[in-house]
Amino acid sequence: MEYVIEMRNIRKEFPGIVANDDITLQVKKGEIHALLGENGAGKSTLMNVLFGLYEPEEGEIYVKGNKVVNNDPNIANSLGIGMVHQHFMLVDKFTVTENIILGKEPTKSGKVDLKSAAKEVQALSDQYGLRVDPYAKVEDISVGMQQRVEILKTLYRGAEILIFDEPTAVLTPQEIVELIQIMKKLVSEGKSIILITHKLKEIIEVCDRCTVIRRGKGIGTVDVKDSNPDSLAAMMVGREVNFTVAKGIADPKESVLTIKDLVVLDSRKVPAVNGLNLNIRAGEIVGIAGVDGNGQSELLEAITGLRKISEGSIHLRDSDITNKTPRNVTRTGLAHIPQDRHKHGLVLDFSVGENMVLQTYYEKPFSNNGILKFSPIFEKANKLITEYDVRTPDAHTPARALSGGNQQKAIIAREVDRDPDFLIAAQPTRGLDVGAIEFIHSKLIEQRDKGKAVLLVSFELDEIMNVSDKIAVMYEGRIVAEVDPKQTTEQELGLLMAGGKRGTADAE
Amino acid sequence: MQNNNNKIKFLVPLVSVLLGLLIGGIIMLVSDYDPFEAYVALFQGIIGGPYFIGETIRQMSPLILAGLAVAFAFRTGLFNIGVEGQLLVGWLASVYVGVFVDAPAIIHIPLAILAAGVAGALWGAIPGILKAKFKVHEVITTIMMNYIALYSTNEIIRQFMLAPGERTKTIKETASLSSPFLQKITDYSTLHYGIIVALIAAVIMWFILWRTTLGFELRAVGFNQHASQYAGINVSKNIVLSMAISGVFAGIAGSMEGLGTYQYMTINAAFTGVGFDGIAVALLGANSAIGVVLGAALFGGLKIGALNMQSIAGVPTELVGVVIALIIFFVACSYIVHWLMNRVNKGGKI
Amino acid sequence: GNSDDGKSSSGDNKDFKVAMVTDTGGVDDKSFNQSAWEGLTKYGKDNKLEEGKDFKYLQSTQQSDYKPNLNSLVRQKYNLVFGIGFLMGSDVETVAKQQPDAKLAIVDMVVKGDNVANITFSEHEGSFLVGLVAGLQTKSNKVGFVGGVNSELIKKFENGFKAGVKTANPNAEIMVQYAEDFNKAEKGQQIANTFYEQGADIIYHAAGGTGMGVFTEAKNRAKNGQKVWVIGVDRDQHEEGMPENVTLTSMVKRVDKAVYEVSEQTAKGKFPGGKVVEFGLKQDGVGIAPTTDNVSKDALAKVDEYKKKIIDGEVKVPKTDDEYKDFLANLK
Amino acid sequence: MSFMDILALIIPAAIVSAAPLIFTALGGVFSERSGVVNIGLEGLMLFGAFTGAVTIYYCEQLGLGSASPWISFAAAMVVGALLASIHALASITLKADQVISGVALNFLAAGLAIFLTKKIFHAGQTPVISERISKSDIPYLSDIPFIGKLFFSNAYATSYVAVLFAVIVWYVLYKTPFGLRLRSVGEHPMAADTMGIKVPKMRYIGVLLSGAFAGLGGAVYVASISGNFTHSTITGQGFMALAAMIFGKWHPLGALGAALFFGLAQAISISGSHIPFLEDIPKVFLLIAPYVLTILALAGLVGRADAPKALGTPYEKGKR
Ligand SMILES: Nc1ncnc2c1ncn2[C@@H]1O[C@H](COP(=O)(O)OP(=O)(O)OP(=O)(O)O)[C@@H](O)[C@H]1O
Ligand SMILES: Nc1ncnc2c1ncn2[C@@H]1O[C@H](COP(=O)(O)OP(=O)(O)OP(=O)(O)O)[C@@H](O)[C@H]1O
Ligand SMILES: [Mg+2]
Ligand SMILES: [Mg+2]
Repeated sequence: MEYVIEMRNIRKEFPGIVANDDITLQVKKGEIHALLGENGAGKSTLMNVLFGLYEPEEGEIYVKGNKVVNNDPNIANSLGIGMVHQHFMLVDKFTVTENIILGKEPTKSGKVDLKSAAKEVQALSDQYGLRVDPYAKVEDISVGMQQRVEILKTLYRGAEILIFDEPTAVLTPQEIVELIQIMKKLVSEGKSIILITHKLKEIIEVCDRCTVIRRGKGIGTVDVKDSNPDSLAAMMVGREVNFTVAKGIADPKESVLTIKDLVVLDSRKVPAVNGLNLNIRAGEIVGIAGVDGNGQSELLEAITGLRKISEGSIHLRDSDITNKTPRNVTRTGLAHIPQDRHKHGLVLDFSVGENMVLQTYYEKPFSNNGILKFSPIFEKANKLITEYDVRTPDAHTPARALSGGNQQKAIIAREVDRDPDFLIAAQPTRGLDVGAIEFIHSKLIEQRDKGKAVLLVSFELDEIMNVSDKIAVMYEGRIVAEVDPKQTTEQELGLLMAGGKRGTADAE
Repeated sequence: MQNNNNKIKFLVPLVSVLLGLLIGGIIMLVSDYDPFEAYVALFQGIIGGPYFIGETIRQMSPLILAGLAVAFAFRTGLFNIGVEGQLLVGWLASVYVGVFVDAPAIIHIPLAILAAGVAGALWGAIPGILKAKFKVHEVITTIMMNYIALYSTNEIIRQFMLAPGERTKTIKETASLSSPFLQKITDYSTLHYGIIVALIAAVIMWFILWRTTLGFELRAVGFNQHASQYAGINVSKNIVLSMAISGVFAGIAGSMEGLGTYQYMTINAAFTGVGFDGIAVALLGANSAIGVVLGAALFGGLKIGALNMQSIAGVPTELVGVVIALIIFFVACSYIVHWLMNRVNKGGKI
Repeated sequence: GNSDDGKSSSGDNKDFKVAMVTDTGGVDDKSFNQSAWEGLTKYGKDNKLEEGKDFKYLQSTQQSDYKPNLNSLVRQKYNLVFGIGFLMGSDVETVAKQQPDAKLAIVDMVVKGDNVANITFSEHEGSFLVGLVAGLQTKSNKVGFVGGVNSELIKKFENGFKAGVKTANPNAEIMVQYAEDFNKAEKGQQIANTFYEQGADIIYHAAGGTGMGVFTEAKNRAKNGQKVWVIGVDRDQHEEGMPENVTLTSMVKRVDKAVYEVSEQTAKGKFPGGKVVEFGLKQDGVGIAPTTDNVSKDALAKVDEYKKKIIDGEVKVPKTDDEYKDFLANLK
Repeated sequence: MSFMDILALIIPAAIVSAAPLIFTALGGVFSERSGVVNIGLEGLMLFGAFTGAVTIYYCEQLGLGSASPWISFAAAMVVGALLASIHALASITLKADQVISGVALNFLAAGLAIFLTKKIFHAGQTPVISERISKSDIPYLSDIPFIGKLFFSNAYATSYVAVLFAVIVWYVLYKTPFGLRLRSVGEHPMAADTMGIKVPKMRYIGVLLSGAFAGLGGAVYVASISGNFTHSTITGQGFMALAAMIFGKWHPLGALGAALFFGLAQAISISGSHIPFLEDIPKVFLLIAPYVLTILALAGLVGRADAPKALGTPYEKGKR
């Protein structure tokens, strides 16, 4: 039987590491083939090799049975290989159409013919149900639409084999449902798909076969229909993993965070948070469910002092933190795991050690009237690194060189270790493998059991449902419902998140 | 890996200098000068005897300070092309104090240097504030501030401090950094105590950046403003501060001229160029304190040596400009060396 | 070297070595540095000295080079070292102090020290003469003066010129502007543009590179059939005016002559140390350029008349603004 | 002096002094839009001035007459591009720090130009040229009442070429595939790469064009303003052009506007002492006015200028 894609014994090295070590991958025509592995296992690298971005040290690539040398995305494109990258490859300042046609522009007398290009884009998006606005600037459109643009880019180039690198990591449940439809449609049109994801449920749902790699080595390929999440996870991590988060019942105490009639404007000066009330008590985890863009980010920025509050008040225990500076707020007893780990969470060019004291460098013992004290700093760092099992050569390595998973662990170590009354966790497990997710969830619950108040914001419904003790549904800048995770269903939540009223539980 | 990086740190500049001189020599050959005679003269002019050493060191002081100024701003992600202007106002301030204040040297000298620093700080803070408050690109404002400084200082001299010879009066002995002793041992070079000030400044720069919470904040802001803000660091404050401190170094560089080399300030028909040389020195020194000192030594040495090269071998001083440029290029291209080292490395490791 | 067969030349300066330090302009700045070097070269040739050995120059690329350059010549045992340009004044002074048995000379400046000869020029007298020409040959009764950087020295040019114009043509209007820059041609051009727009038809510049802009503007206008003139400075700038031929005349400053003479005196053992050697009209140290094609007969006559008067001391040409005021007062 | 006269005095002057800045700033736009910082504009402009002066001189010797300046422009563009290729090699191929390489370029150009001048002419400056671009009225247009006198009277042909080029560059950058690709490389090189665009190639083109334009700017300065090349012919104009480019938000027409703004401010400050309501202002204030005005303008109206995203970062395949 002939494969559309066959990668034989691929080896790819980076300074200091072997990212791919003798990996073989075979993809059949018309199948959705899953690629599974821990953070830093070598998935993206393997795909970048296939797409011609990296040149492998060893190994051969066959496309439709013929050996090919492709050391250039151009060749990949001409071979009908298209890739939707983990970190989107879009030019923010360009329009959707410009991004799609870039490098293959239709012209009329030397001038880019945007009109007909837009038409073509429209046609494509109709054909596959990939809703986009051809004239919108990429910086103004939702992540979901950005991803659809990425897909259109590959289709516009007539890709037959599509690579998706962690496409669902950044999507809301609704968007994920759509994406799955789209993928099914694509294969029904005779295209083949390689899907990288850390979400085993998705693999089970859409994939035909699954290839697992661990620490750069190929572990094997299995038929999805005769495997289950646990077997896959075990195969990936090399040990048993348990998903259902072990957690006792919460016993909430006095209230820690109180938000009253909060109004916050977004960067376009329109209210993103609009009269929001919320109350979080010690010893409970409140999960905020909501479709992206309903004011979650603005809410968090308001609480943490990064964005101005125009009306209402926020109290942390009995101190008013309304419009206080970030430094002020954190000192009152707040810790924050930000949703963009690269933008806010870390100074990537600082060493892991320096990042570990990013919030506390000015306090004793790390500094003494303005002078830094390095031995305490690195003692602390090393302690946290071992305690939270952050995989890094040492505390002096720049944070940039850590995998996302380990970067996230570092942030959590830093924030949780400050032992705050109130912990905010925003998208804490986005893009992480099951092992890492398991670890992080247990840490959150540990905090709750220590009597801390925890606010969890996530687009992953099952994360919300598994971890939270109380779910607050956020819609158009307000909390439209508070529900008990044990007494609700994904369907009901989905409905509420879409603004639907609800019969049973009482809205506010 | 670590020690390898260190190896490279020394290897790159060394190789670069050699390559620069080599190509410079070739240029001399084709334009029929005698490279050997020229280079002998060049090095004579840098370290050939106490006099030349004195001149080289003297030339270094303002370069070190100007380099520190540029480097410091770079560390916070700011490009201070305004060192020239900050230097001019610093020069004027130091001379003003030197001329009009009466005090014992122990007070007078520090006071004059302080004045220079403050003047430079103010001149540097303006672009900082404009950047922090109005998001105005510092490259433009600092360039503009240079011209404003040039014309304003000239006018102030003309209005309030004019002496024969298109310059201010000479500063009082008590404010002077010049030292008959130093001049004697370097048989009458213009060497003055400024070098000590410069070296102290270098240590201070290193200390601020790497040993203080302030430095921590400045570097954090330089790398990632968002994360800094998230961590409760006041980004605007740090931008202004960074430019101000950078300005202090630049201003003191001016006092090197005012209290040391010249003992007065002239009406400048054009920029002194020290500010721009400072950019080169900072970049040669990879924006680190020691680097800047070494860079200044190289840069200043070559510039002084060039005079002797002209004098003895008759090679136009401009050629040294070319050599310096080449050296900077090669340092900038250290990527090749690093890459090579990495190759070697990897071979070793795997 | 051929200095040993220099018997023909007066024996005592056989082993006489003389050198000069230029300012940042360099010996070919078509201005006083060049003129000085020409003087030195002539002296060298006349006395069969070897260039680069018995006589030579050092160029400075920045102000802080002056002192090292002066020093290095002194320590190379040159019997006489010239510092060209007032900017070098205080450096010459210090070096002289440090090396008491060295002989130095400074141009355009007067400093302390018995081992320094101070060479100055009466630019105001030369400027007065070209002022006369301007006063007589202006059709619009408007003339202009463009200065480089406003300074004591350039003021001498300005006031001498103004005095000359007023003497020849009391009701002429004189516009004055300083570019505050010796090398911003575009500024010179715009100032000239403004002056000519205002109706001036003759502009005298003492502005080095900035002056190039004045020539540019004049030539542009000449090309478009407008009759405008420029008066050059320091040396005969006739060439700068070609091909449109806009150079009316130039105020020449014979630094070469001064350098030559001071060298000769020193070689003869008559070093004018501690003295001020003034080169004025009398000493033929300043004057109007040899090229006089564009100067009218009666203008030349006037020039000769006043040249005599100035040399005889009948007319005292103002240097400073105050002196100029008095001068005007006495005119009426 | 009537208001009209004042305008007639200032505006043409502004256009004249703006032209060299416009060309050079346009060069900057090309380079930085492709993601390569170009502090070297000063040096490139300087070397262009040198090339221009030398070429015109020799063309005159060859009796090429009024064609000489135009030939020199072509020469200056070629030489400028060649010089810029050093910057390109260093900062694109060898991944050098672009600021360092640019600064080095400035030193190199300055040193080499004077060195060569001395070698060729045994003098610190080139001979004064006689074949220059000269001011003239544009036929017909200059007869338009009001506007004609302001915009089409006694100005240089090169000034209009400059304005024309700005428009062309705008068209090329924003309407053609080439422009789209060049900008994409400056915004997100990896994205461009995945779309099969040769990032280094595009950046080379950007940098070489910047060299050509800056060289042209220098040559135009010589042919229309200074008339020869000396060590002090180009002192800071390149940096002003850099400022103009940033002031103009890396946009060709923005740069054009900024350069004209500088020119205008400069003209006002110079003619100020003859303008009725300005004549009493102390000279020094007029002198610094252009620079103060620029700062105020930036602080006041223009505000944040955001550079191309990938500006200053060398591109390495697969580096994030
Ligand atoms: N550009 C690079 N430079 C150096 N090392 C790299 C680079 N890219 C990847 N690596 C190394 O190769 C390993 C595999 O990286 P890769 O991106 O393939 O992981 P991954 O499986 O995609 O992880 P994730 O699931 O988090 O996306 C990483 O551990 C990393 O150390
Ligand atoms: N420039 C780089 N230098 C070293 N390692 C790198 C570099 N870029 C990526 N890597 C490595 O590649 C691996 C995968 O990178 P990637 O960003 O996909 O990690 P991730 O866990 O997927 O993070 P993300 O949350 O961004 O998906 C990580 O181990 C990271 O350390
Ligand atoms: Mg990946
Ligand atoms: Mg990932």
